[in-house]
Amino acid sequence: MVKLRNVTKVYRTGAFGGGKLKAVEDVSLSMEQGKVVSVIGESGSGKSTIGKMILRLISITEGEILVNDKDISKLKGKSLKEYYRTVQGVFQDPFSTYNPVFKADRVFDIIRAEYFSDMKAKKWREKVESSLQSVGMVPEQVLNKYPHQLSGGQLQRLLIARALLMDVDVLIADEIISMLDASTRVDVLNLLIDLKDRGLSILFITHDLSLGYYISDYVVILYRGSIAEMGYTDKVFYNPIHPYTRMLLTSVPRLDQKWEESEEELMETQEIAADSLEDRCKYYDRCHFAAESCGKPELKKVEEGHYTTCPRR
Amino acid sequence: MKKNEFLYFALRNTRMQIGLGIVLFFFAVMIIGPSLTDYDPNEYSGPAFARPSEDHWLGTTFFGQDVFTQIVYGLRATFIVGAVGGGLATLIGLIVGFIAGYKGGILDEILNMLTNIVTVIPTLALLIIIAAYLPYRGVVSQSIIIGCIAWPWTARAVRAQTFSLRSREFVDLARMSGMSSMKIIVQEIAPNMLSYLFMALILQFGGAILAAATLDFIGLGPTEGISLGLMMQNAVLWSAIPLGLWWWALPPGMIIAAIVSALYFMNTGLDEIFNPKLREM
Amino acid sequence: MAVSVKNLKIYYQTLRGQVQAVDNVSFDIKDHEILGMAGESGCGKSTFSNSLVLLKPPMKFMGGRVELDGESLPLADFRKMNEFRYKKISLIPQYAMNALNPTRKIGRMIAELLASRGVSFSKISRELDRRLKLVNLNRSVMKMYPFELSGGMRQRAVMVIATLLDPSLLLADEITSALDVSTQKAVAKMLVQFRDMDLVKSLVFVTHDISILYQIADRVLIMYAGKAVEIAPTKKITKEPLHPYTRLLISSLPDVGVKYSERRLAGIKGRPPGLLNPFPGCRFKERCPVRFEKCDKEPPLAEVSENHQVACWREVGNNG
Amino acid sequence: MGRYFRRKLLIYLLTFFAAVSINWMIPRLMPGDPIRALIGRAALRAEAADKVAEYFSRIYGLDQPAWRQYVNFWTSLFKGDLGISIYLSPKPVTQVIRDSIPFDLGLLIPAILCSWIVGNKFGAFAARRKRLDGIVLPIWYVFTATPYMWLAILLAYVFGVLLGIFPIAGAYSFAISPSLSISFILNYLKHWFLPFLSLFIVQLGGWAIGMRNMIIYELEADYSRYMESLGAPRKLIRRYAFRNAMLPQITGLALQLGVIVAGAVGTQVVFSYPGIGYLLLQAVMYKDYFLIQGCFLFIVIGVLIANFVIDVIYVIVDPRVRHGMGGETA
Amino acid sequence: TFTRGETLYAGGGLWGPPTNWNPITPWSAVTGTFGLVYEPLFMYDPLEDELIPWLATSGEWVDLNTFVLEIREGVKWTDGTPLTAEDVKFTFDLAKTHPETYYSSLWDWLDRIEKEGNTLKFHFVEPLYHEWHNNLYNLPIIPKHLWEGRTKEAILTGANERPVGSGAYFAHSYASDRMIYVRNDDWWATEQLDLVPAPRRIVYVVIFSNNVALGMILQGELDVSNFFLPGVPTLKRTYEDIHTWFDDAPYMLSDNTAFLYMNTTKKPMDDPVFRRAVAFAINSEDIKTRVFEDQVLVSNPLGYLPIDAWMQYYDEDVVEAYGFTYDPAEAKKILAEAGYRDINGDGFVQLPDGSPIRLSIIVPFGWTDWMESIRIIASNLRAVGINADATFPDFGRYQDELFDGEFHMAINNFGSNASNTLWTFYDWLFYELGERQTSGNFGRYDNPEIFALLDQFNRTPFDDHETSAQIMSKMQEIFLKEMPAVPLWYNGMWFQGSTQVWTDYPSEHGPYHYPCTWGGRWQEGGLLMLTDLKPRQ
Ligand SMILES: Nc1ncnc2c1ncn2[C@@H]1O[C@H](COP(=O)(O)OP(=O)(O)OP(=O)(O)O)[C@@H](O)[C@H]1O
Ligand SMILES: Nc1ncnc2c1ncn2[C@@H]1O[C@H](COP(=O)(O)OP(=O)(O)OP(=O)(O)O)[C@@H](O)[C@H]1O
Ligand SMILES: [Mg+2]
Ligand SMILES: [Mg+2]
Repeated sequence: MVKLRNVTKVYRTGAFGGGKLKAVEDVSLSMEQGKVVSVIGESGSGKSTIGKMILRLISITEGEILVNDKDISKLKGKSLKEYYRTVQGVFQDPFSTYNPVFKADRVFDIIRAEYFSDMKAKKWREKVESSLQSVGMVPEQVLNKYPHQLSGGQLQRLLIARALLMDVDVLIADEIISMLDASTRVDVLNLLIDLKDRGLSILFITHDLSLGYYISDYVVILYRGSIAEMGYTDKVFYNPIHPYTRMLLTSVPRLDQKWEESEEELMETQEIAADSLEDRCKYYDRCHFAAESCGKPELKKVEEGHYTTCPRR
Repeated sequence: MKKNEFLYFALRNTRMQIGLGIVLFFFAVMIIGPSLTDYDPNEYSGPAFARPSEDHWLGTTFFGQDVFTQIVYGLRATFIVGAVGGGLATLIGLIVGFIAGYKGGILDEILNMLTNIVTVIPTLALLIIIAAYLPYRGVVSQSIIIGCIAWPWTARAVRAQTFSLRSREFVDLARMSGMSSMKIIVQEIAPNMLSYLFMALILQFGGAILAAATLDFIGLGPTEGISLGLMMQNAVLWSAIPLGLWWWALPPGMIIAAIVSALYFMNTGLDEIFNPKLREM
Repeated sequence: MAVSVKNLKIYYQTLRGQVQAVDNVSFDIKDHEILGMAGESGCGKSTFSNSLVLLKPPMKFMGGRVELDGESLPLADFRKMNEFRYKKISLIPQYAMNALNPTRKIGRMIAELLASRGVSFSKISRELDRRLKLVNLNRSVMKMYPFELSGGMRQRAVMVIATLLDPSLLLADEITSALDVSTQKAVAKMLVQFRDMDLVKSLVFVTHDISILYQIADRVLIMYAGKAVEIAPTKKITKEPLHPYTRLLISSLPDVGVKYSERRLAGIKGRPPGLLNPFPGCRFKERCPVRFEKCDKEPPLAEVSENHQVACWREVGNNG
Repeated sequence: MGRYFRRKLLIYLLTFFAAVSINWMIPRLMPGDPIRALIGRAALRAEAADKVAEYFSRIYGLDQPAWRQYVNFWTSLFKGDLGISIYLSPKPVTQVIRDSIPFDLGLLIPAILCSWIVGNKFGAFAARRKRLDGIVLPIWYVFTATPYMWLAILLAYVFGVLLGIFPIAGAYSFAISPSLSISFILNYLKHWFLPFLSLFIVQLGGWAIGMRNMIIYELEADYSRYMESLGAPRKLIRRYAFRNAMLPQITGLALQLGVIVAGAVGTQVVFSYPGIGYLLLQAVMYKDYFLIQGCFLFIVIGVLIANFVIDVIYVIVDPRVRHGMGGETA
Repeated sequence: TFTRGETLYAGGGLWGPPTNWNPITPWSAVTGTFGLVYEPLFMYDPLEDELIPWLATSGEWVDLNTFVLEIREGVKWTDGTPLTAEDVKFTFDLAKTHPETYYSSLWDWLDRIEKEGNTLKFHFVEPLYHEWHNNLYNLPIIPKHLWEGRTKEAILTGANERPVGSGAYFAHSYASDRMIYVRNDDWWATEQLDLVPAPRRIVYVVIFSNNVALGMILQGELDVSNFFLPGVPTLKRTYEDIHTWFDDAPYMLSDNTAFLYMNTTKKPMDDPVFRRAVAFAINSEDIKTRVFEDQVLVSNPLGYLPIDAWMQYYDEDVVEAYGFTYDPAEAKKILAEAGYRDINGDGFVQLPDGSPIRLSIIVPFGWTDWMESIRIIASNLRAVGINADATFPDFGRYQDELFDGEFHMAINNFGSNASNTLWTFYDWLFYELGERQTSGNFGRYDNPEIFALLDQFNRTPFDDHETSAQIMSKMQEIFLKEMPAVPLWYNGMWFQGSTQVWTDYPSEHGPYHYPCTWGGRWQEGGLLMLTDLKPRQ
């Protein structure tokens, strides 16, 4: 469905636009129908950037993204609009995804104005209601309200309902639950699972490993814009290879195990400018096992459906 | 509910009340004024420099025109200049600012360039040129010129605001909904800056009035009709102050000052209305 | 006893009425203790922590008492409170990422802040170095502007600043929520270290993430809709929660190793009530799976076992 | 860095070129004939006037086709020659500007700077002090909202004619010649004061309002709140807020200083004060192409420099901009 | 500091920074360049209609084609060189070598100049007497020894900073807002004519607005003002220090006539009957009182200034027969008889063919007295059924409309100044038609007869009063019958003196000198006024 081939994104930074920041570097991955792919990484690792590139919200510096075998960077005008029929996204902050001056259901109205302008009002209403019901909401409770009158979970579900109004095949879910309460986030997660069962492909972006594990079929661990490890969820979680993955796993706060009891210690160092690591493993400066021999690693297959860049076994 | 809240705060705010009150008062004078006077603004309706009296509420000019009548009609020019000039300046500023801020890149640079160029275009010369192509200079053409000249600072401000708004997620959402840039600007970004736009409009309104007064004063006012600025200019040219015709020399300036400061006053009240953080109970 | 809060009531004055954000909350914090405070968004956690340092409109002090080391805090008196602020009570705010003046270098800001509080920067300079090291920051951050640091670094810088004068009570408000797991862990552990080194006497750690509390807190206070509903030592509350809300909350937490296909988590139906004129009685009653008639009256926060207080009629009833 | 400056430089050059060209064109679109306007001032006999007009058109190159005049304009501009003023014939434009601009600068720079400094201080002071904000500040709004010339005339009449405290015309007494003596300087200052005061009063309010609004905004920012939570005294918080609120005001100041070469027409008319502003107005009235071009050249340069200075100042003063992210949309 | 009692402050003739002292470019030259620094052959006194021998001691026609000029001896340029006939000849010859000089058309009818010692003989091809006599007091004589080496550019466009003249004052110094002249104590006229200008120093100030001028007069900081200042009559009642020529209305001498030009190439102004109707419709009396507070006089029907040089030709009979007065009823009658009737009932008359009339009257915007005046005129015209509006284009556009003949009606006075011959007046009023009318006859009145008469007048010997009068009577008749332009009122020789420091200003009670300090006109009395002044005790 969605294929990323050696995708790189470079941002220009600084007042003079002279600085360059490689937010995503040489990322290749693919998503299949009816599967959830989790992209996991710390803040700034380029997760959102990948999502936004797929959604054509920012340009791709290098490489290409294929959706249904079409290069999306070539889409323009009409074809771009058609593209959005099949690919949609939901973002982290439900409150800022809604225009605060309008009622929340305006997000539906826009869809109607843009895609279904010839549909009869009544038919449209039915469509909206059925879509709302499919995300488990009672239309009367949520329609005609301002965003601040709804909970974050409700808002996120509205956004998903909005995506469902179109014939979406691919949903980019960028940290859609990190701003939600523990109790509400479960509802949204479960909704995603239902959607997946209906055949949607979902790119689930998160920094929370337990959530990633809970929902996904496939995980991608991102570190400083590059893939550190990826593979089928069980394989990665039960057989983590990359030191970074392992460190992440031990950092997860658990209700059954204290941190002290877990093995690997976190190593914190000054963040070094990415450039100085130009031909090194990006994790070099934080890695317990860093050795002079650590050069620029490549993604290698560990076992069937499990890849990592760390040669350490 | 949100709107009501806005109105509620607007009407509850003392600054707003005072400012709006003053502006509305003069607006009312402009509307009903003509029915209160029997004279034409430029007609010699009485003896020359008569003090205020029953016949002439604000006395007469050097030539015997009724000052009150001139003010009533002059107010019209003032409001037109404010509305047309200020409105136009805000509008152009918005368009340029929105496009520059939303599109960014090279378009931004070009518009920025345009903004700079306009800053240095001589208003005076432009007025004279326009005067040459229009049969005569009226209040409206004057307002249009003011509008075409005064927009840069609004554009700059709007650009900065748009810049910060365009990276908000609802804009991304709109783009994912297939909306065109134009629609996004008008329907998504602009409504979020309403308070800001309203302030810009108020300031431009006042600014246009003052600009017109200055132009009138240095002899580039409308060549037809009457305006408060022209009244001031006439009063000065005919030495109203040394001759002691205070009833002719003072009111036009005072009225302009009153209207414009009322607008400024509203502006300072506005931030309390729009910025919930400042609402103190 | 380091801190005791009694019947604290903090409301927000709004146009439409008073928002009862912290309503009649009482609890103690012992010396050398980390008290975790958890609850859903909007239940009044920040209101509580902010009210102890900066109580200004629209926040309104409606009653109650807060004692710190035996001294009663003049919460409503902005001026008098200044003696306590920073020196005795200090806050790491929820908005820590934006809490530093963007146009001042951090070191300079600290120097100016300290000077204004009558503390000499040079005297404290060595201590500062030590603490920076403690939170794994290089001294060079003192010469940087806040935005030059990553979110996590900023948060740690604020941690250092907030604790520089060794306050008796440190309030840490949601400082880990926006961080990824590795940073979260680092930050949380540092706080513990602060307490262990006696840099702060007591600590209130506010979050909505109980799993972190499990890692670091000694006791946990669960808030719901402006009320304290349950307080107990961490182990107890995570293993044997009594209040139905606590129970549901804990059960809705996913865990590594739990997959939807194995165990489908369930959330809590409904939303917390609005705090503007909330309905009488137990505030959880609408969402509560075990509600009964008695819930129409407000349940007191009662000690059901040693060190374990719950505000639920079912539990209270069980005992008494 | 290099890329940024190259791009900026290109943009500035383009702006310069376009603005100067437009300003070259504008006076030529005006009705009327500059030479006729010039010799019209002497009641010449008819044939004489025709003859002279023809000669002067030739001298000024106005008999040539427009494109040639345009080319001539740029070529002489590169030689630093702005031509000869028509209205003030035969004074070279550069000299006209050099002779009058000191008066403008002497008046405007202090007026703008003082009003800016005092206005900002005052605005910052008034923000959050209900009394000041509600009562004293509005007085300054009223001044700012007053048509400038009208106010200036009242000032001139009251202090000059009625009270006779200050002179009402000229840059220094008509009874003395300039010298570097104390008495001359005092005399100069005495003449300078009313024009200065009028400009000062009128501009002050604008700065104050801007500052007030900005400060209120800054005082509500998270960092202010946190400082307050740490018990920092108001003074310090205010100082921080002031500094941050200052940035937009700096932009305003730079832009104001950028157009300073346009002079202060109003002041000059009301106080018969020498300077470029009134000359420029006259130049426009008399269609003195060369003087207009010359003045606008400087105004354009001024504005461009101001913009450049803003760009640079922001980078220096506001660390956020220095390291800020360049945004992007696809 | 300048001693107040020795310094005269004057204003009204300087509107921008001084930049030019070249008498060959009188339009740019600072006022006083001609008059104070450079001097003419004769002075002219419009009040007495008298040429006063100045650099020339006499000038007369020895035959119909030869004019002889005696140049005064003992005159020195301020650099010490004597002023001789050679300098005078040089001044004339200059226009021959450089045909671009403003007085070069002289050489179209002047043949040569012969110099014999201090005598200059002018031989003419065809003498234009009136024009010649006008030139006698309008040409500044320049020093040959300083000018002959100059390039054409320098002569015709130079600034001539540091002018060396023969006059009563040196151009001492200047700044952007003032011009300072200092008395030449070596002036020839002191010795020869016993004339001493009282002020040791003249500070001519640049003032941009009436307000400032008035304020300075009231404060006693401006001694001589040639501004039009509204309110003078009122102020005269309260401030006794303000001096004017007449103690009462009209206060001011008349200096030029304001005409209402009508564009005779446009309907209905191409119809003399219509134009006459306009003349009857206008209430100049009203303008005089309302706009000028009686500081001016209403013009006679010919537009002749009340000066002897002109009034000697005023033909009472012609005026009696064909003249006009303010008479709206008559105007209506004339219109009606000529077929201008209100056919469509809009209250205004239409052309005989029924097409509507809509006229505009223009004056430059900002010329406030004229603006008020045409408002009155427009309402006068409307009162008799002519639909007319007052409009105020910018000066540039006003000029273009006038030059290109696009206007309907306009007020103008550019060439009606007092002079020693009516020829200047008519030359302006009936200037030959060309592509653009830049110098007069803006209404493009085309009448070969009147052009011929004017030429004939110019060729009539200056003292042949009888022939001249006949020609003038004919012109007057045509003018009144055809009414190509309507004379309205006389603009004043605006003059206010402040008696706080100086006294003995010219006035109706004497001394009789034309109190003019405008550029190029000091020789009409301004200079002599300076010799009358006395410091106030
Ligand atoms: N518009 C932009 N211009 C310049 N740099 C950017 C821009 N957007 C993001 N970045 C930078 O790119 C890097 C990756 O950002 P991205 O938002 O993809 O991270 P993320 O993994 O989503 O992090 P988070 O968990 O904080 O959302 C970061 O260093 C960020 O600062
Ligand atoms: N300035 C205010 N005016 C009115 N009501 C407020 C204000 N600030 C907060 N509230 C309300 O007070 C209640 C408690 O808010 P508080 O910020 O203390 O919650 P919280 O537990 O910290 O939530 P979160 O997890 O989102 O930080 C909420 O219902 C909120 O809507
Ligand atoms: Mg992200
Ligand atoms: Mg909070």
